[in-house]
Amino acid sequence: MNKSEIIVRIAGAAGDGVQSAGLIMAKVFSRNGLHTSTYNYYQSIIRGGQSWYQIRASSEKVKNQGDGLDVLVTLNKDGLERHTNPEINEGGASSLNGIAIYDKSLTGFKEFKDRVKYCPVPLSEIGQKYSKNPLLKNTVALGAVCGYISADFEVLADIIRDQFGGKGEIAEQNVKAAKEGYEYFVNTYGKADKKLQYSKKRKYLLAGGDAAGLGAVRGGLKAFFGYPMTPASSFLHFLAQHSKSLDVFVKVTEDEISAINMAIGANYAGVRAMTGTSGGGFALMTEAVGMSGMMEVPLVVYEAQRAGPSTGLPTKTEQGDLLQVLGASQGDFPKVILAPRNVEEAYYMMSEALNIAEIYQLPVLYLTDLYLAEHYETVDNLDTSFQINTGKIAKDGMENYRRYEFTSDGISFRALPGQPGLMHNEDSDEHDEKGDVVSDAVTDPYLRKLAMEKRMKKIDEYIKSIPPTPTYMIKDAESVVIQWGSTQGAVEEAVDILRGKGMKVGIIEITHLYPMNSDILQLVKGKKHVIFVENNYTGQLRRLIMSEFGITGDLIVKYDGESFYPGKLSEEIEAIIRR
Amino acid sequence: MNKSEIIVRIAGAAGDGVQSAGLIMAKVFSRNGLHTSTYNYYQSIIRGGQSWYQIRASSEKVKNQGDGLDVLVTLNKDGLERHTNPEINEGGASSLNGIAIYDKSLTGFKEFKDRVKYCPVPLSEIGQKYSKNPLLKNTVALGAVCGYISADFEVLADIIRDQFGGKGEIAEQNVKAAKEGYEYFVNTYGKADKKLQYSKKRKYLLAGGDAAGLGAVRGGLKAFFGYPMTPASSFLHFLAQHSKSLDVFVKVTEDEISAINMAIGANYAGVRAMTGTSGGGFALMTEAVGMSGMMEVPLVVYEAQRAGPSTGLPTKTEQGDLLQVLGASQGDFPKVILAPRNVEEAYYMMSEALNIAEIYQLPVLYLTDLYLAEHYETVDNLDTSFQINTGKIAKDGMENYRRYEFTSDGISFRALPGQPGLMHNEDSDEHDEKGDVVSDAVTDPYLRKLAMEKRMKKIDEYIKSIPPTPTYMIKDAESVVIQWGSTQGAVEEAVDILRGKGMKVGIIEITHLYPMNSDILQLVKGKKHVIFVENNYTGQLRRLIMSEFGITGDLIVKYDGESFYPGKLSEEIEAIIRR
Amino acid sequence: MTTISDFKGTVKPDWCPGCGNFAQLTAISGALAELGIEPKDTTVVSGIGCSSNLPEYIRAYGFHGIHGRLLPVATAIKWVNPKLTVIGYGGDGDGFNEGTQHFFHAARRNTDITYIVSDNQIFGLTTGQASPTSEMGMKTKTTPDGNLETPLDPMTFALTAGATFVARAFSGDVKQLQTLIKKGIQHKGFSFVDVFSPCVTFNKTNTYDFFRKRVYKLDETNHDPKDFYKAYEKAREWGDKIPTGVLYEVEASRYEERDEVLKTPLIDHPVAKITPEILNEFV
Amino acid sequence: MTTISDFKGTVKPDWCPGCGNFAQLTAISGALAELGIEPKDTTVVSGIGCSSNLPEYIRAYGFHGIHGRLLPVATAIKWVNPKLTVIGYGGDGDGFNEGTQHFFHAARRNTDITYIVSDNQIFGLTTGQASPTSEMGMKTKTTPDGNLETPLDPMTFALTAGATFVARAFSGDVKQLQTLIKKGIQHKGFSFVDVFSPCVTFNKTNTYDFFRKRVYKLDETNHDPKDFYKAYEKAREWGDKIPTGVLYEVEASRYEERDEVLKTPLIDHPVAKITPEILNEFV
Ligand SMILES: Cc1ncc(C[n+]2csc(CCOP(=O)(O)OP(=O)(O)O)c2C)c(N)n1
Ligand SMILES: Cc1ncc(C[n+]2csc(CCOP(=O)(O)OP(=O)(O)O)c2C)c(N)n1
Ligand code: SF4
Ligand code: SF4
Ligand SMILES: [Mg+2]
Ligand SMILES: [Mg+2]
Repeated sequence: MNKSEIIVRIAGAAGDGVQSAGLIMAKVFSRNGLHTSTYNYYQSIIRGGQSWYQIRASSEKVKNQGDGLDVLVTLNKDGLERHTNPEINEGGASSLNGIAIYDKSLTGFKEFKDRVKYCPVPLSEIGQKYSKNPLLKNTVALGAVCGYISADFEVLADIIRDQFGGKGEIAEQNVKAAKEGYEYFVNTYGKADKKLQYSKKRKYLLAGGDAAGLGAVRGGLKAFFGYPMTPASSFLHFLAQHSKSLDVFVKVTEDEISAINMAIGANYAGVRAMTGTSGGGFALMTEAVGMSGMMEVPLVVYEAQRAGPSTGLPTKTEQGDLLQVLGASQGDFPKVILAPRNVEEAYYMMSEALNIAEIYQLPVLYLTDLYLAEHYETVDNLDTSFQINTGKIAKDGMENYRRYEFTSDGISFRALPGQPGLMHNEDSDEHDEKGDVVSDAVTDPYLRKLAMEKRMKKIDEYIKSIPPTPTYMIKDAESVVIQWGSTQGAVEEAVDILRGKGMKVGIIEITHLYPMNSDILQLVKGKKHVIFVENNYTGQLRRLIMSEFGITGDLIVKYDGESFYPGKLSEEIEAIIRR
Repeated sequence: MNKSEIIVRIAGAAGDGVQSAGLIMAKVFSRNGLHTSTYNYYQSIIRGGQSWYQIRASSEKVKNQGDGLDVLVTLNKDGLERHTNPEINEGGASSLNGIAIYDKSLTGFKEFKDRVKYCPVPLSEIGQKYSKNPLLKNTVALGAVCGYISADFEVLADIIRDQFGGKGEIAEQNVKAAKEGYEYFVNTYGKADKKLQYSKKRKYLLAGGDAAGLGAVRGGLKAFFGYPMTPASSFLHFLAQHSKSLDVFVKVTEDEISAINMAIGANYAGVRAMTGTSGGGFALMTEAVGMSGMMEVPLVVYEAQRAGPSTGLPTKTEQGDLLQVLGASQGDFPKVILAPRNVEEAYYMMSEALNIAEIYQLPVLYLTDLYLAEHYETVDNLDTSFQINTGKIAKDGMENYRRYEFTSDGISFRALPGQPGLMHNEDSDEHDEKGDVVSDAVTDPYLRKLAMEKRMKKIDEYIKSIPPTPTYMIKDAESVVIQWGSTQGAVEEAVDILRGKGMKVGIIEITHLYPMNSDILQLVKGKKHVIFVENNYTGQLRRLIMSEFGITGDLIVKYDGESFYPGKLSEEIEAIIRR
Repeated sequence: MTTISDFKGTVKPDWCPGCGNFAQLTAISGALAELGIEPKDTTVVSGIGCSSNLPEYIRAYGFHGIHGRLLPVATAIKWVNPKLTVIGYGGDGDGFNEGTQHFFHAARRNTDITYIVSDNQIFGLTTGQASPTSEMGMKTKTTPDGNLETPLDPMTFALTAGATFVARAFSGDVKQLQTLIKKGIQHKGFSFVDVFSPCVTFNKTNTYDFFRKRVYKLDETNHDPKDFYKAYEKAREWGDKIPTGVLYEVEASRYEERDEVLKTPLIDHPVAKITPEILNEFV
Repeated sequence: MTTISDFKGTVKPDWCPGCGNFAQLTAISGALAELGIEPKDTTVVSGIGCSSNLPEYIRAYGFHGIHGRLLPVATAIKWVNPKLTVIGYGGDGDGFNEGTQHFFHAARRNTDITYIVSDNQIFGLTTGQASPTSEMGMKTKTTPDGNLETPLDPMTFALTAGATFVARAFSGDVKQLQTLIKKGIQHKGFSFVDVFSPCVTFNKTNTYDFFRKRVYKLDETNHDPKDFYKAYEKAREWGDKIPTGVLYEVEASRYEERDEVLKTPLIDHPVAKITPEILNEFV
């Protein structure tokens, strides 16, 4: 165990309940006031295979799932062999250096006694005392872990009760099983020497998909239209589950094309509406993104990237859709691309996205990724207040109303159907100020030019509002890393490691991908090395930044479907700097 | 009339037969051995409005529709006023400085006697002598033009007969009407002083869409699947009309998504197949482009750009889809983007595209535009021979066959269904050498990495085969213009004008857009100015070249739906150079 | 009260003289006026095609979207603001090719919108290619040797999809057309009116004459529009005699009635509060 | 002759134990073997979903494409190489949501392929969301308060689209399933087999038991599969009694018979010559 932090991994097959056990474990930490971050390694399969769930917790901010592994709970033998063997490192995950908890029936596995303390527990046997449900053994294991780390048992008991809906029989069976696991472990193997700094300040624990959903409601979302696709589904599921409590209309449609067209229709009719999908579904939506741009109907699209191309690795992470999103739909029109870096930001940025879409009347593409959408992080505070800005909405009966009036900032007044005296037509064909088509009887190249300029002006206006580009330790930095999206945690931690070695490295963290704040020109100035870190093959952000500002640099990429691990990453950065 | 060249414009409303009269006029020139280039200015409307057709011909190569206007034939009054008034210049088209031919019934229009010689002809009256069909007046007018320019009447008569299917009554009525128009004009107004240099060497005259279609057949195309969309329809119509004579299966499908999936299915099954569309339809196809990339099924897509965004200006030209095509589909995978510059190249490049798709087993996106697809140009020669290269196809029963074998160039042997002993599965999920999915039971980050690298290797291999970037007058050039696609003609002519003024300007003409030949780094070296000329708003090629090579420069754009005119363009280039 | 002239737009239709779409513009405006609906409360949503230009020519809120996608847009507008009369209007290519999928699922949801198709059995705007309703054998730009597909029948399609009002009209009979559109608007649920709309420029087969010779009115027969199978049979009647009128009409629950959140007009909902209870789910 | 083991693939299915898809894998392999078709002459095309993983598990040519798009791929393969037996295989989400449009138009063309849907009335692979065939009221991840849509009926859909062979099977009865698939493959034209395929993990309503209690065999009744309306009525029978078997079967002309170029297998055509006559069109 490093510092006052701990990394626990729960391994098993799909269907073994790995994920829900992992989540309970995470809550044990977050309710004990620890900063927590999780990672779910799973496959596109419903039962079987190999999956695992890692939870890292500390009294200090934890930035990603972390290097190292202190406690392994494994629900099958394969997991025991896989995670203790230092030769297997799936996508960079560490093997165990600590204790292994598993059912005592597991035998005949290869042992690594130098690094692993084997702690078999009669998980099934204890579980079966309380219920026939084989999943009870997971609860026993969780109890065992809590015993080992000296966590207050009542915290675990409460979480279990919340999970199983109150004080019913099932909940109590689980609580008892957990208790027995707790005691068995302490009595048999004792507690860990190092103590975690628990506190009473319970923290929020949520996944990026939840955070974005909550942020959307905070931003005034009234209708969501979607079609399930991993890893965008966590967002859809959050909203569907909270449809009534958060007063959001949620509709799963026949396909993504219907979803985006409905979202556009709903925005046109006057409520904040959006859609969400992953890369493949977004490809289908692109035509309508252009319609939103041309007709100036506000629209937010949640695009959660997974490892591509095509169906690719449906449950694996990547940042490979930037170019797709940038090039979405034919022709030139204004669009905004935002990318949150962490769970907290996923929340705030989504509310902002809805404002931007309405203020500038354009499509906002909110680009996240599987790692961010699905992993859990603790957040200290969630500010629920928010100033909704619907932009320019026409007053009833407004005189000489022109929907697409050529204004100095390019933004015109929207009128909503039902408003008296403002009837007009909105058109995906090129149109003049009134909305009348300029290409039907007689094309007017002159008007067409003005109409293009009117729309593009909005981007100039929007650019003024982009906040300064976030940085990390950049002040005295001699070299700088550029990152975007969910790699933030790993990159910052890698830089922490390098700083620990006395290397002056800083980070530029791009959140507003397009258009981008030109302040990065200043930020890179004079740096010895500019190093891009991306979870894709070609370095898509590097391409974009090069095309925008002529800035380029070294590239560190990872395209095996896994996110970065800080230790390995720090070595790669160091190698470039020392090269 | 400038040099030995002539520019004729025929104007009228949609439904007036402007286009077919224009095409006959163009054939008069091409069959008289003149270089010819046409331009069709029309709207997304079936009847009414204002359209016109311009034909430029010369004994020297004509590079675009040209500045200037020598002969105006107008079928209505609006046309007469519009094209003689120097204050009206639609998208840069010149007003008349020459003779105007129109029905003598037209009166009460504003006159511009200093530049226009008004030549009313009893077009309708003559026409009605031969038939009640009002379109006969067009033929009379064509006769009149031929009289004016001293064209051999028999050439016109032959074209009319070809048009109206032989020697039937209708054809003869038209021939007679034309003859009377011819004689009326010569007798009333005399012939033009300046003579064109006619010859007996008839030239081919074809549009970019025809040329691409013919080039596809030459390249072994066996099946085309599409859904109509301007301006991709000329390609579809060509193939549909020649389905039997050229032995190509042509199917119009329920939508673009079906079309591209059928094309992929047909290629998979072993014949050369492709699809075609414009920007909006391509947006719908993007998901399947990624599938072609992932499954390594060869595919060619013909993408004919029109003015966007969204429905935009359906009958107007633009080069606004480059970023869409570049970003098509999620994730990183190899794709090739080609863009022909002129009708002749449209032909040869299409055959090449089909070879590239099969050799490298990837999607090839053939990016053309409305101007190129729809305008006619003369071509001296069409080489019909072509070496089809189907790339690596497995032999029946090949031992230890692995569809996605990790080879040094990334290319593996394809096996076609029906081949004995080579059964395998092709998958849009990530897969190993055999084609087995790597993400179902246990993801293998290591294999995933190899699979990505295998596919991307093909691009390194392909890059070796890209021909040197074409240039124009670059040897001694101090400044260089960079262009792509159908602007070639206007840009070259603009440079000719500047050269005429002693300015040392050259051109880099990009045909292989992605990946691009890095020789342009050498080509721009030491140039005082690098000027990008593009038919779009944001300078999409400039962005791409900046991101590839860090080369940027000034930008001249046109986004009013019209193509460039050489005179105006030369002034813009000059202004930048002299700045 | 409103009159037909209230719906007269400022842009002159650019359709070919004689095009069947004119009758539909008149009939839609007339039906709305007859029902006393105001232009401000009317939204006409279209796709892309000659017919789909209609929202430009009518004084109302207009949404001229992209090819084949009018039904999702129209459905969502209705869900957001049920006070609006929402009319979807497009071509046969738009609705029965590119938009087939949306048509089926929109009808299934029985949302209270009216979908009118200008069924000219051809692609008009793209200058005359076969559409899914083109007759077998018809020569077009894409089928120079004759269309090889059996035509799709919009009536049986709508019936099977679950549309609760299914009618067929003819642009040559504006009076009946207007009545049918009016009934469609009045109908509570998904109403579909397929209109034989001669394309005088590109479809030389299905002309005004062609239909005049063949159509007969169902309401002049003893047709029972509540009988699903009778409607289905009538729909398949094609040849010398082609029935027009309401083939089918029933009352059924609408999607918007079933959803809790839609119980009151969404447009009137205030911004939701994120309460401490909600936040508490995340500790 | 081939045996079922000739079709056994090397990859072990990753379906949940008890999943209805296993029966279909067996039945497809069995039907092909019974017909003496060789693996090399078989192409199985699928979309995305649990069910769509099937081509990985069968020894044949497999094309595991993208969600909802298997029918265009399968159709084109057949057009190119009619010597192949082409089977389309996918889920209810794949075929009746994302792919509705293709299903309709593919059936209409009556191309000689066999389309089998593993109809588990749920999205399996994406972990349990409502599908278009989910029952009204069913609670799923996307419908926590119960599904609000009336389920789509694949049988009437196929009938209306023009499919010439329409059958319903149940994974709980492999023998009948295999017979129906075999008949589908033998049928000349577009054959459709919808298979009740319990999703043991996410669909707790439509279980093996649910169907066992309800299904009965049409061929044990006096059902006449040539009678369109009888088929339609049978298709709508849902409740305590649900019919399985061949609902409808007729002979009709196939698209590939109508097209001149397809008269001989496209894969055997030589590269076309661009003759001087063709070039002459352009002078
Ligand atoms: C995605 C897309 N595909 C194709 C087109 C081209 N397109 C425009 S209108 C049209 C069809 C017109 O036919 P129909 O819908 O029957 O309308 P009509 O013109 O006959 O009224 C097509 C294919 C388009 N605009 N968008
Ligand atoms: C374009 C696209 N949208 C969504 C998805 C996500 N997705 C994968 S499978 C599936 C549905 C699975 O349901 P079904 O087709 O019924 O198959 P089952 O798993 O039940 O066999 C969805 C929505 C996708 N892969 N591609
Ligand atoms: S082309 Fe046909 S449908 Fe279009 S406006 Fe003309 S007549 Fe009407
Ligand atoms: S989730 Fe359902 S459909 Fe998918 S494999 Fe499991 S039982 Fe079968
Ligand atoms: Mg039509
Ligand atoms: Mg399913």
